[in-house]
Amino acid sequence: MTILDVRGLSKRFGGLQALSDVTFTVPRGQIVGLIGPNGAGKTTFFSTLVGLIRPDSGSIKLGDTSLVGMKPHKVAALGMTKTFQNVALFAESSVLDNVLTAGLLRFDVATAREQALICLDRVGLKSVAHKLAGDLSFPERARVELARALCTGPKVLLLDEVMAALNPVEMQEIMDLIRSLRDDGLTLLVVEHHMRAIMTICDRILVLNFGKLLADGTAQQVANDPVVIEAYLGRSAEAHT
Amino acid sequence: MKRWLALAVLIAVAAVLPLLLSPTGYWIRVLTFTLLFAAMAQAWNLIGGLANQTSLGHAAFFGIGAYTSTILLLKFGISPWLGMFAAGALGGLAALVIAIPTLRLQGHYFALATLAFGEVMRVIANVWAPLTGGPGGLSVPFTPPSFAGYSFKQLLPHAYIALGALIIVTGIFEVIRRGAMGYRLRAIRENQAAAEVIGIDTTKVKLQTAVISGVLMAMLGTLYAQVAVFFDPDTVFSAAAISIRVALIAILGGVGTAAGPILGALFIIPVEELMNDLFSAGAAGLSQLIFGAILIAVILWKPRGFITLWDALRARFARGETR
Amino acid sequence: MSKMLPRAGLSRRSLLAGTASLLASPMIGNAARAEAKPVNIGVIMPLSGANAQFGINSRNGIELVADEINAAGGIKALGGAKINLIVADSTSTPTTAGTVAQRLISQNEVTGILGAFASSLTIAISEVTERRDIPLLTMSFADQITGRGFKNIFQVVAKASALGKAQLDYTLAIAQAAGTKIDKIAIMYEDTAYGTAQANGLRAAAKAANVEVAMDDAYPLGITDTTPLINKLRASGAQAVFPVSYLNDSLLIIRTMRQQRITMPAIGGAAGYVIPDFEKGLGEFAEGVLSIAPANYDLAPDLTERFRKRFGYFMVHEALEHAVALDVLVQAIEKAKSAKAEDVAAALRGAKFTGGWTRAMTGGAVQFDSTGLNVLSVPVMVQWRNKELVTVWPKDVAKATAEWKS
Amino acid sequence: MSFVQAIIDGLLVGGVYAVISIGLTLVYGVMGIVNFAQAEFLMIGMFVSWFAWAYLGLDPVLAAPLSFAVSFAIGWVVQGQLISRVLKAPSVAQIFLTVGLLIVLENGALLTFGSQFRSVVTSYQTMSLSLGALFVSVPYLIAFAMSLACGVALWWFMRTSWFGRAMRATAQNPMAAQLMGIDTALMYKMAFALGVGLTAFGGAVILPYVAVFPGVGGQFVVLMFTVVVLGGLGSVAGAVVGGLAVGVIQALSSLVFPIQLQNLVLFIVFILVLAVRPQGLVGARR
Amino acid sequence: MNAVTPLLEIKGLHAGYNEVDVLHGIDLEIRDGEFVCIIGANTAGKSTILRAISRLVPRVSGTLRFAGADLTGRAAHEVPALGIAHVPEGRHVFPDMSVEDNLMLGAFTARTAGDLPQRMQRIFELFPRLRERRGQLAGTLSGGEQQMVAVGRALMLQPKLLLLDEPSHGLAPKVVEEMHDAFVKIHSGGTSILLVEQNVGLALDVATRGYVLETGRITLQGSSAELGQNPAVRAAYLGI
Repeated sequence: MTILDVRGLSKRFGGLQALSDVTFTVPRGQIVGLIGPNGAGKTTFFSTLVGLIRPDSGSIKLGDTSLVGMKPHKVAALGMTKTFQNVALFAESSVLDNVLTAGLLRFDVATAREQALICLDRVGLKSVAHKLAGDLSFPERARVELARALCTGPKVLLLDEVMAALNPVEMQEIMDLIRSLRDDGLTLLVVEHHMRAIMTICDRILVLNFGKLLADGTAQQVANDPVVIEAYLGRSAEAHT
Repeated sequence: MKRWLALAVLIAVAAVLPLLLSPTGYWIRVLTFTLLFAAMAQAWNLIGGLANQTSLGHAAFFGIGAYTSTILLLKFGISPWLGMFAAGALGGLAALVIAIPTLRLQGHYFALATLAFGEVMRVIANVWAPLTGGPGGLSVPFTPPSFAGYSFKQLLPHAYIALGALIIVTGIFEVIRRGAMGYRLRAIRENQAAAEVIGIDTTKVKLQTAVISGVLMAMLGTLYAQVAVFFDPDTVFSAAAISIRVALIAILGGVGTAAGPILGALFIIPVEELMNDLFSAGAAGLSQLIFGAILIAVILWKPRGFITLWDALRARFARGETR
Repeated sequence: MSKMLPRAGLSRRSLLAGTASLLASPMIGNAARAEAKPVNIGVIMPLSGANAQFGINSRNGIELVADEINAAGGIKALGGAKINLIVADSTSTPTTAGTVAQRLISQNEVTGILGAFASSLTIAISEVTERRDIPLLTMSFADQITGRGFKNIFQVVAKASALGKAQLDYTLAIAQAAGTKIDKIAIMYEDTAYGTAQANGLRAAAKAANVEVAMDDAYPLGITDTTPLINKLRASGAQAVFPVSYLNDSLLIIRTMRQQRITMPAIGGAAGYVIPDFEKGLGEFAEGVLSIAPANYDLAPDLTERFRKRFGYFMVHEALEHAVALDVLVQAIEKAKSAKAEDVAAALRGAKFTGGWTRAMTGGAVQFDSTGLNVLSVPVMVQWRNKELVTVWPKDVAKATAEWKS
Repeated sequence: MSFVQAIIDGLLVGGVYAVISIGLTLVYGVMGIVNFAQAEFLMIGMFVSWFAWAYLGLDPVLAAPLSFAVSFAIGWVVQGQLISRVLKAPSVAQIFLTVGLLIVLENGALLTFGSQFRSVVTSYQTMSLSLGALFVSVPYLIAFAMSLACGVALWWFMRTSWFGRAMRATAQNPMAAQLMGIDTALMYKMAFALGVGLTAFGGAVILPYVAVFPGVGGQFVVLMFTVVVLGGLGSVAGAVVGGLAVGVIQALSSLVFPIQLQNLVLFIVFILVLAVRPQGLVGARR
Repeated sequence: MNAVTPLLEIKGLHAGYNEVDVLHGIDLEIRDGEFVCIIGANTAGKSTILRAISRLVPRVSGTLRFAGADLTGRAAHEVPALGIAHVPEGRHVFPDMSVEDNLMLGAFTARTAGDLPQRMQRIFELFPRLRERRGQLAGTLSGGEQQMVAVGRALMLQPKLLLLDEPSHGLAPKVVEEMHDAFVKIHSGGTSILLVEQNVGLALDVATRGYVLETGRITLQGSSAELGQNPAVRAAYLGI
């Protein structure tokens, strides 16, 4: 059953074609990886999906609802939200308050607090709930960001480089978490530079280059696609696969 | 918690103090204005502190409040107690009108756009003479003293009304700060895009805050008009004497905290008075010069306001306790 | 600067005294002292901000008279009591002016207050003095000042509307005397209480005299470019222009008129047109400019030359009128034989004062009606002649004949 | 005809608005501080020029470099001693430090120079050029030309000199500028001093038609902010566009509306422009 | 090799931003002509070492000497004149200036040198893309091109020591490779390089020697080959 349906999505910034006629669908419960060189439009793409950027043309449907022109908070209420590449926490608030605020989308303050603790537990950060978000280490902050997104109760979750800067052990933990979220019925889109991680967890991979969808297939298919190798993976991909 | 205790002590002192001062005298007037300015700074603190939108145009709402109730009193004999609510309604409306084009502005742009809005209101009041009396200003009529008519021979009732206003505005501030709205405002303040994607309607929240702030500011304008008795466009729509001063009070005290505006007002208003008293007869400009110098010194000393002094004291105290 | 310290000292002492009396109840107030207990008189003026210059001029005039009276043995009815001026800065905010008045009344037990040049400040002070029964003497000329039924306010000059009316009527008369009939004029005024009130007087007088007002424009205070005004003036076809403005605008208006080669006479509305800086700024172009004035120094040179001697410039009208106000207040104290504010106020009401500085006013005396207005004061028309202001109208007080060039 | 006259008048005044506002935008552009005391340097520039005229017999236009120099020196000290201490403080603290400075400078001038208005008498104060039915005021034209020259000089300096390049680098990325070996603290001092110096220069050139007194800055402060925000905070080109736009809007509005509403029209245009283009007409990044 | 005086000598370096130390006593040295890398997890403090050398860290203590000169007493803007160029993490080009102006500013401390056009030609030879875009505003370039500007700008100084902070961060793998090829070229031209890199495989590929940094302390050092063979390094950073 398709949960996200994107057709002909285009966006231009001045002279730069950030997105060009991007079309694909995502069935419920998949982990979809999104890769592409820097500047390929991945972050723009996520921002467009959640309503932070308005596309020039194209349609986005979450279930049966069209999202184009909708403000991000409406999109969030409908069940789609994203994390930020550079980690956009409320640095001067506590970890708990960060997550609690997201819970206010569905609950009152007291219930949101309970929910927030559940979400923090899920990402393994319950112990630091009362620390200031700004005082956490980078990997911890990425997880708070994840917990915060979870607390909005999403159906579709867009993760923008949550594994950046993690060591292999931490990365494995996040990969396990992403899988368990998928097992709970969530649909996830993941932007990541770590090929190994992407190849391991994703059911399917999309490759973006200069705003265009270059390839769409399983890890194996994408990794062996000569167009992809030429444009993006280069030598290191050969070395690692 | 301790901060609340301190606040309670402060309120108790403020409740008793007016009784100790001569009811027709100077210090009770200073106290009344101190309390009023504290309340005004607290109303500003909603938008300036919680939403982090440094408004430099709050005189617009304030002046609307002063004019609305006074015009209703002069033309229709409506008691300022009722006029105050009309004032609040118009102030809220004005806040809505100005918020729509300005709220998406950031930082300095917002500050300067609101500054311009305050000036617009001043010009309108100046020009619309049939309604506002124009540059000649308005005098609140000297009606026989009555509580219902909001007319008193002495300043004592005004002092208590100002105190009550301060407590109410501070209460509203705290309720908002601690509630869901407070969480949302903090989120917006710290990262607007992140706030949006987790489902906060940032425009609506900011609009609501701006309107509440405008309503309160306008109602305080009514109280001010009743104490000052005479005002003209330059007084109530003044950028320097109202807009900037109110922001200054909140900022010097500690922006975004309930105690900040109160600390700020307790400092600024009496110091201004003292400077005027001590130096204004001496040489023209000296008292203002010293006031400005004190302002600079305080900002260099405590750029985040007096509240940080309190925090530092409390931290030291807490450390002492644990030892 | 040399005077600054003692005065500041006095004030500080008075603050302490005020605080002490605050703590120790009013008992001290009437404690027996030497007979010559000084009489405190409040002087509230804008000493900083936009009107500072006029506030300081006014203070100078008041100090001159106070020093003269003290030097001549003080207030005789009170055993030679000295006048003690309590000077305070009203700033340019009416609310502050009110607070300052409250302070002087509560802490310094003033007998009366003089102030505060700008009408809005004076009105704010009067709201306080009225409730506390303290006489307030002023030269502010807004119509509201004596139009509110207050009992404790005394306006020593004619109202703004009368000033505006005289500005027009005198001009018509002067022109007529020179053989010119004026039937089309232009009015431009700053949009302040002073400007609008005087423009109202001008407008009403024009209507009464059946003169067409071809241009009638207010402009914002602090305007830095008057070109649009003058463009409009040029197009209006008026025979004379009546600008009501402070100095900067006055200079701009006259200069821009000359640049555009407009030669029609400009008849100023006091304020910016009757101070030394007007002539300093314009030089030869000031020569012959007419202006209305509530009073002029050449009506009593024997008195006003003392001001010039002490302060180095001619006695501007606000200084002169405030000097008269103090003189009248002191005369009232002498008459009441009391320094109690209520007694003095009673002595002022409806009374006529002659001699002393009142000679410098038109009418040669000061008489207050029931509203507190000096009914004897009539505005004068003055003209710049060789760096001096010369009274040229009305004829009975004129020192020279008006020159009219149209 | 009156339309053309209004455009001419508007441009002449607007050129001066531009030069006094460039300083404000420069200070903001380089260190992100809105200097509320900027207009006080206009006042200082006017006073310096007035004294040069009164005691040295210098024409204000010739005294303008002197005004620039004196303000530059004051600005250097103010930046080094006061502003530099709040560069990392919250922006509200920066704003109110400059508000404090405004109060001190205005009242300091009142104490030192007294309250009276001072005006210069120049040989050209009532001169004008006439082109058919059009008038071009000579004092305004001189002020405009001086402003133009000053603006071009600044532009040339910022574009071509190492110092200008270093200053632009500091504005765009102070950390990276340090890595290039640029002394950013020096650049801040330079920018602030230059900024207030320019404003003082503008003050000197308008002295032939605007009288000086301690509060004269107050007549320009809101206008300067309007110019700068309209053009885009931090953008020098924006200040030029904004200055000319403000001059022309003022002049044109008085053709249609009562002159009393001049500022009302200006502020409404200002708020509307911001509503449509929040970054100003010539938006700088930031 | 003359090993008596290293080009850069760091001993017992402590550094931090607020009250907490990020570095807890670092010993590190680079001899003239070396290509050294520092590897470690993201928060280990790698950038802080570079920032300490460039005097961008407010609080440092310990020995910090470059070519015989003491760095600790100097201000940040005095460092480049000694011959140290620093390419900061995140590139930090001057966005509103042309590529050419960006490059020129790299030679700010050498502005009186007469050979700036020649220096720029050499940069264009290294990164021909920059020649094509010389008039374009740096802020409008792609991430990879901005990185070229940042590196080219640093090279305009003709530094003795080049500090590179995470030059591969946020770049597509293909661009990263191009970049690393350029570093090898720069090194072979005689410039000493200190590279901080998260991409451990690539770092050990190009550098001759390396340090492993963990939570503010050096835990391992050795030649790139040694480190690449070290089981702990392989497990922790190479994911093998």
